Order: sequence, then structure tokens, then C-alpha cells
Amino acid sequence: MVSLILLVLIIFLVLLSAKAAIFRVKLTSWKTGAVLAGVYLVILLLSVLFLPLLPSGKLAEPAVHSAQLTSSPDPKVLFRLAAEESPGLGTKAYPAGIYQNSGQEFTLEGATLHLKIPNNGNYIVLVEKSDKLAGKIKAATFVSTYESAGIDFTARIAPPFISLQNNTLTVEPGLPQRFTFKVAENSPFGSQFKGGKTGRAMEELGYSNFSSTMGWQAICLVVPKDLKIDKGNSFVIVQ
Amino acid sequence: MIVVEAKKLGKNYGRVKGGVQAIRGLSFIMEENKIIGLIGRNGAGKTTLLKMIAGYLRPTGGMLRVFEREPFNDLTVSAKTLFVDDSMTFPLSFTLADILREAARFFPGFDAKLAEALAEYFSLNLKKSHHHLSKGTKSTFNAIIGIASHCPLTLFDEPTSGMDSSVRKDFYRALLKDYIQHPRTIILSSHLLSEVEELLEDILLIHAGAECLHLPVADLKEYAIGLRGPARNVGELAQGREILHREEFGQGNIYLVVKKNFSPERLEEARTRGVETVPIATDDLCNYLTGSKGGIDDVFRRN
Amino acid sequence: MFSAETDLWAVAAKQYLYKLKSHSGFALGFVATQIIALFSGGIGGFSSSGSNVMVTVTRYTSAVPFIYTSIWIFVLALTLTGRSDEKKDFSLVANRTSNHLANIGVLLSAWLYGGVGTTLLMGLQRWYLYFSSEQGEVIANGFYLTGRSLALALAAILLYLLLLTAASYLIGVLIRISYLFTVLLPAVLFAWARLNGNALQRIGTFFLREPSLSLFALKVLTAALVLFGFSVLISSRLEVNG
Amino acid sequence: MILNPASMKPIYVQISEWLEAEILNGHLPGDERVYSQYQLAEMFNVNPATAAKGLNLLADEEIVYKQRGLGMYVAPEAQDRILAKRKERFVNGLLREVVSEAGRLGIGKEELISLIREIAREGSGERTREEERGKEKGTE
Repeated sequence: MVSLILLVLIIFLVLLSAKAAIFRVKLTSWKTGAVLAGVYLVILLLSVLFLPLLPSGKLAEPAVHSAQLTSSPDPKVLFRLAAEESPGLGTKAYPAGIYQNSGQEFTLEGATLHLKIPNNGNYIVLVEKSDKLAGKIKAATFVSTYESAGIDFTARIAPPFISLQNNTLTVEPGLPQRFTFKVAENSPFGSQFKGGKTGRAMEELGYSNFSSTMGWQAICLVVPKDLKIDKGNSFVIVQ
Repeated sequence: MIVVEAKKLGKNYGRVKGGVQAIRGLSFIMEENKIIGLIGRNGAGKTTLLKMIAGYLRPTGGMLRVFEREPFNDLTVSAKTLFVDDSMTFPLSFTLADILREAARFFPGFDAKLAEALAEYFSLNLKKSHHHLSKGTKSTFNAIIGIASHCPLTLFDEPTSGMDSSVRKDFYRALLKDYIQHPRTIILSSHLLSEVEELLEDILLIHAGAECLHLPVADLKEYAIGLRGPARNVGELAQGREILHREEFGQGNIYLVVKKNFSPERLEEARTRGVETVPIATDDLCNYLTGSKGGIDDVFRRN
Repeated sequence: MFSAETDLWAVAAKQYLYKLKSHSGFALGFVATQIIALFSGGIGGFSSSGSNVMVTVTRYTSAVPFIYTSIWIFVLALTLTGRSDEKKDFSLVANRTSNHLANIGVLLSAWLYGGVGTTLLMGLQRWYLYFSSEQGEVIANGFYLTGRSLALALAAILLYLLLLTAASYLIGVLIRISYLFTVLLPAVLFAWARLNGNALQRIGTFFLREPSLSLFALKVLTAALVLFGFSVLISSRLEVNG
Repeated sequence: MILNPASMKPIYVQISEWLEAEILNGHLPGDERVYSQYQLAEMFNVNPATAAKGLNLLADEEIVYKQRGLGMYVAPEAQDRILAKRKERFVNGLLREVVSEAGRLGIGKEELISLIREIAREGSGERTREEERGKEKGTE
């Protein structure tokens, strides 16, 4: 607050000394000024009036508000989903807030599975031993549906790379992702007032609670019951 | 009718003590529909006085009435008064034509036709902007506004500074002709009386903020007389009179300027004794009245 | 003997028009700065970077144009109260009160023009945003203006701008009284902030945290009235110099 | 019309003298309306009050008379009065001056008279003489 006042004061002092010539355009005729000012106002008015003519197709797709996950889902549900015959990738027919963004099947070549999963805390790794599988591993990644700033990020988030080689299952983070968006906000003061829904997009659109991990992510591995697992340094929950 | 009335008028600049006293104890009356000359040297307080009359400055002592009101910050006085001076400025975005139009809005008596005709005569380009004018042209334009506005009280502060002499003459002639058609009170300040003398009805001569002389201009030529001749005889004649100027020349000869109230017989008698009488030019009289007593010669005498 | 009082309001109205014409250049200055504000792009509103994901949201708001507008109106207030202007005004018919009325009239006209212009710039801003962005880059939310959002923005911008306008005029008048205030004002404010920052903050909160628009309007209008009135009061006996 | 500002005579005196000259040379006959103060002011480029003072000077000497509300008119006997006035001024002023100056220079009475005769004979083109008084002399 105080620093803001100081900043304003400094600006004003600079202006005082400089006399701010930019604002004091010298004219040879006042009529020119009046006409140009009027023309500018008309242009502004037209720009507002004709704004609805801009097709919305170019804009970022607005999020369809789907149910949000309030707490971590029950792992059992995830395992059941991961084990299903044909994983419904990208389907939203999952229980509230869960979205599967990858599903893979690997063929095992040995009796021991080595895990190489970075412990960066970005995702939970769940392993379930199932008797329905023989010589195969099913790997599925899940995220909680995530929307912010009116954008549905759920499907945009790249799943981690999962690969199996020489009986070593490696999980690598996906390629770094960068999203840039532009948002047109309304008055800088709108949010101050009651019912100021049209105020700052920051609060209104909810991207003040952006999390860097884009919500909750999980990797589910379904492995044969008799498989030996060498966890290595990885932190996994084996069910 | 009295337009301007001052009683013991004073004006200090700056702090009350140690400030500059620009006007001290001026008392005078200016009547309606006269052209009055405000004469004085540079720094005599002419501009200060005019600015007080125009309502720009507030007197610090005494009383001042313009149109029977205190002029300072008075809208009614302002509406009837126009102060024309060198530094009269107008907005940059206005052409001369714009300014004339504005003046016409403010002053009901404004004669737009006259203003345009005068501007044309003085070959002013009305499409030009005011601040692009040269000093002399600016003075001319301001003077045109002063004439054409027909303000009941028009104050000209050294209006001809920067004008060349032919424009000066034309301006004074225009002012006079317009004054005859539209009589009003005009105060004309100048440091040079001879330039405006013929135009004036009254003259107010001030020096160092105080009044020296206030009388009809016609009386000025007879106000004082110069006596030249042998020091003894001249001295005898001038005894007991106020000596306005004194100059010694030749051997035992002297030149005195004194107030003229001699009987013709006295002068005739003095003439026989070798005392010559010399009329005093009005400019010289002003100089004598406002100058330091010894004149420039004193400076050299000391060395 | 001499004719009666001159009508203050009639003179003030004439002076108002005179000043409005003479400062029409300011309208151009306004347009220029608004266009600069428009093309200077958005302000980096938000960015978040996780281990692998980085999201940047650039905000295009009325904040930058609003700051420009308030500086613009401040300079106008300083110009109107400045000595060189004063001489121009008093060349014709004027007294302090009529001059103040005309000044405030001009300032309020500029305030209205500036406030409406700043609000409507939201339209032009969106056109610019639309054509300078790639497919899918602009968030749809808030892009299309509703009458309600426009009205609220207009109210908020106008009210805040009014507060700044009135404060600017007071500052201008103080500086006209003495140039010392160019140094004194920031110094006093700085000292105040240092010694009693809370009080200053409370003043800020008084306006910035008022959730009811009508109460806010009431506060602003009262404050503006007090500021303008005080400006007129402290300079009513000032001489015309220059 | 041009006045002589350098002249030591006040302007209003110069104006009244000019009017006298106009009356003498017949431009303004008796009972004719004289120029108003404003006309004079414009002609001579002086303040109307100054012009009025010049007129009043003539009125005092009864060379012109006031007709209430109509202005000033030339008195029927104006020419005579002017001539009488000037003759008086010539005799009492200039002529006495000439005589006393001649005395100072040692010019005898007879010599002075013969000198005057000689000058008078030299021609009737006296008006061209350089001195201001030449005009006055010529009218005599």
C-alpha cells in the first residue's frame, strides 16, 4: 500500500518536472482536436457494439464443468478400471473426477519385474497383483479432471512415458508442457463490488488456485500374481 | 462619473516588512470617458497600479474603487475591464480568428468587423496562431483587441512596445477615432509622454509608486518654465519657488526650471535684466519631476 | 450608478467553453496514450510452473489504460491550475470563482470522456487480442462483453477516476499557491506513511474495500466534493500573477 | 492636418490659431457652424477635450458663439476681432521687441524706419519668410 503510494508519487514528480508533453499535444486548431476526439469515441463504441460479431471458434474451448474430485479416489476403483479389458481412454464416464489418459499392455519376459520410477512425488504409483493376467502387465495413468481459468486441462496433460525393456519398467515424465493463454479482463475494480461476477478473471475463473501439478495423478500397474517385483528406489504401493 | 478612485492606495510585494513597496499612498480620481495617460519611468509602479485596477492584484493599503466596487477578484469589474499588455497570451490552439471570436463572446460591445478590418490593415494573417507572432505583431494584435472590445474601462500597458513607428501612429489614430465614436475610459501607460500626449485628456505622472502630477494634459505645457541667465538674477526671480531642475553653464550662468506662476509683468521685467524664459517640453518636465535632483551630470561631477 | 452584478454562471459557462476549446489538444494526448496502452499488450498476470507443466496467462485489463488516464487527467489538472493558463484565462473576463468553476467543468468533461474512453477501450482491446492471438489462445471466459459487465466497469472506472481527478485538482491548486508543494506534498505523504502507515491504509481500505457500489459512489462523491470545495476555498483570494 | 508637437505652444492654442486662420481666409464665414470638437479631434489627431479647449478659447474671445445643442458658430464680427487681437499682439509684443532689440543693437529710430520701408518694398512675397512670425506679418 505504502509502496504503491510512493510509486504513484514518484510518477507524479517525474511528470511534474517533465511537464508530460505527450498529453499536451499542440494543435493549430482546436477543431481538429474536437473532431479527432469524437472520431475516436465513435470507433470505441463501434468496437464494443460489433464485438459479438467475432466468431467464438477461435477462442479456447471453454471447460464443461464436470464433477471435480474432492479427495483422492479409492485405489480399488482405479485398479478395477486399469484391469478392464479395453481401457476407456479419455472417457468421462468414469467415476466423478477421474480421467484415464493412457493405457498400455506389455508382455513380460521374466519372473522378476524391475521398477525404475522417479520419486518426484508427482504421481502415486499403485501396483496390483491380479490372477487374471499371465505374462502381461497393464499400465494405465489417471488424472483427476482439472479445469482452471475456464480451460479444461484434463485431456491436455501429457501422461508420463512408460516403457518395458529387459523386464525393467521405466516411468519417465512426459515432455515439458507449456500452455500460454490470454484472458481479457474487465475493469480492474469490478471484483470489489458485490455481485461483481464480471470482475477480475483471476478470482472469477479460478486460476488463482492453479496447482503446478495440475491436480492428482496416478499410475496403475496390474501385474500377474506370481510376478516378483524389484522396487529398487521407487516408492510404490503394492496391493 | 468616477470610474477609478484611489485613496492612499498602497501595494507591497512579498512580506509586509522588508517587502518591495511598489505603490505608496496614491490618491486620485479618474473620470468616465476620458483618455488618461499613466506616465512614469520603468519600475515606477505603472503596471502594478494597472493590475490592481484590473483586479489582478490586491491592494495592501488604502482604498481602490473601480466602477464603485473593490476591483480585486470582482467579476463585475472584470467584465467591464480589459487589460492589454505585452504578455497578454492566448491558448496555443487558437488562431487569431478564434481569439477574435472568443473576445466577442466575452465582451458584448466587441466590434468584430472593426477588429477584422484592423487586422487586415495591419496585414495580420488571421489563420495564424497567436504564439507564432513576432513581438511587434503580437502587440498589434493585442491592441486591436483592446480597441475593438469597447470595454467601458480599457487599460493599455505600454501597448506599443515592439511596434514599429508607423504602426504606432496608426494604432494611436485608430484608438482615437474609435474613442470618438465610442467614448469610454481608457488608461494608457507609457514611459514616454510625448508619444501619447496628444491623445490624452488627463495625465497621471507617478514616480517610485507615488503620485507626482495629476492634471489635464493641456495644462502641462504651462506647468513649468525655464529661466536662463545670470545666476544672481535668475536666483532672485526663482526665490522661494520649487526648483524642478538646475543646470549650471558658462560663467555665472544658470538654468532653472520652476513652477510657472509668474505674472507677465514680472517676467517682462526679468527679461530686461537678461533672464530668458524658455518653455519646457512635456517630456523634459516629466523627466525633471521623476528624476533624481541632480541629473546625470551629478554622476560625472563626483568623479 | 454602474450596472448590476455580472452573472457568475454565465461567465463561468463562457470560460468553460473557452478552456475546453483551448485544451482540445489534450483529447489527442488521451487517444495517443490509450493506443499505446492498447498495443503495449497485456500484463503477465499469472504463471505457474510445475516440474513439467508451465501455464502462463496474460491478462488484458483496463488497469494500464486506467493508469494512463489518471496520469493524463493529473497533467490536465496541473495545466489548468498553472500560472501560464491563469494569465490566458484572466486576459478576458474572469474571477477566481468563475475560473474554478470553468476549470472544474473542463476537468469533469475530461473525466467523463476519459472514463468512458477507458471503459470502452475494453472493446478495442478485445479486437486487438482476437487478431493478434493464435487459435485457442484466448480464453473465452470474459471475452464477450455483457451490458452488465460494461456498466459495472464504467461505474467503477468513473468513480475511481473522479476521486483521482478531484485529488489532482487540489494538488494543482496547492502547487499554484506555492511551488514548494511539489516537494512538500510527497515528503509529507512519505513521512505520514512512515509514521502512521495504518491511517493511510485505512483511507485506502475505506475506498478499496467497499463492497457496495452505491455506498462506494456516495463515499467518492462526498470526497470529490470536499476536495474540489477545499481547492476553491484555499485559492479564492489568490492574486493573478505572471 | 499636422500639428507641431515640438512647438512650445500648447496644442489647443495651435488649434484655435488654425481656426482663426480659417476664419480670416474666409473658409468659415460669419454664422457658419464651426467644426465640432470631435471633428477637430479627428482632423488634428488629438483628444476631443483638447480640441474643445481650443474652441472654448475662441468662445471666450467671442470669436465663436455657442448655440445650445447645436454647437459652435462663427461670430459675424469674428474677422474683425481676430484682426484686432492680432494687431494688438503685434504692436505690444513683436513690435516692441523689435524696437528694444534695435535699441540694443544701436540702430537709430530713423534707420529702423527706413529698414522697414526697404524690407516692405522688397516684395509682397513676405509669406515665404522662414520665421514663424512671417505668417502673422503677412496678414497685416
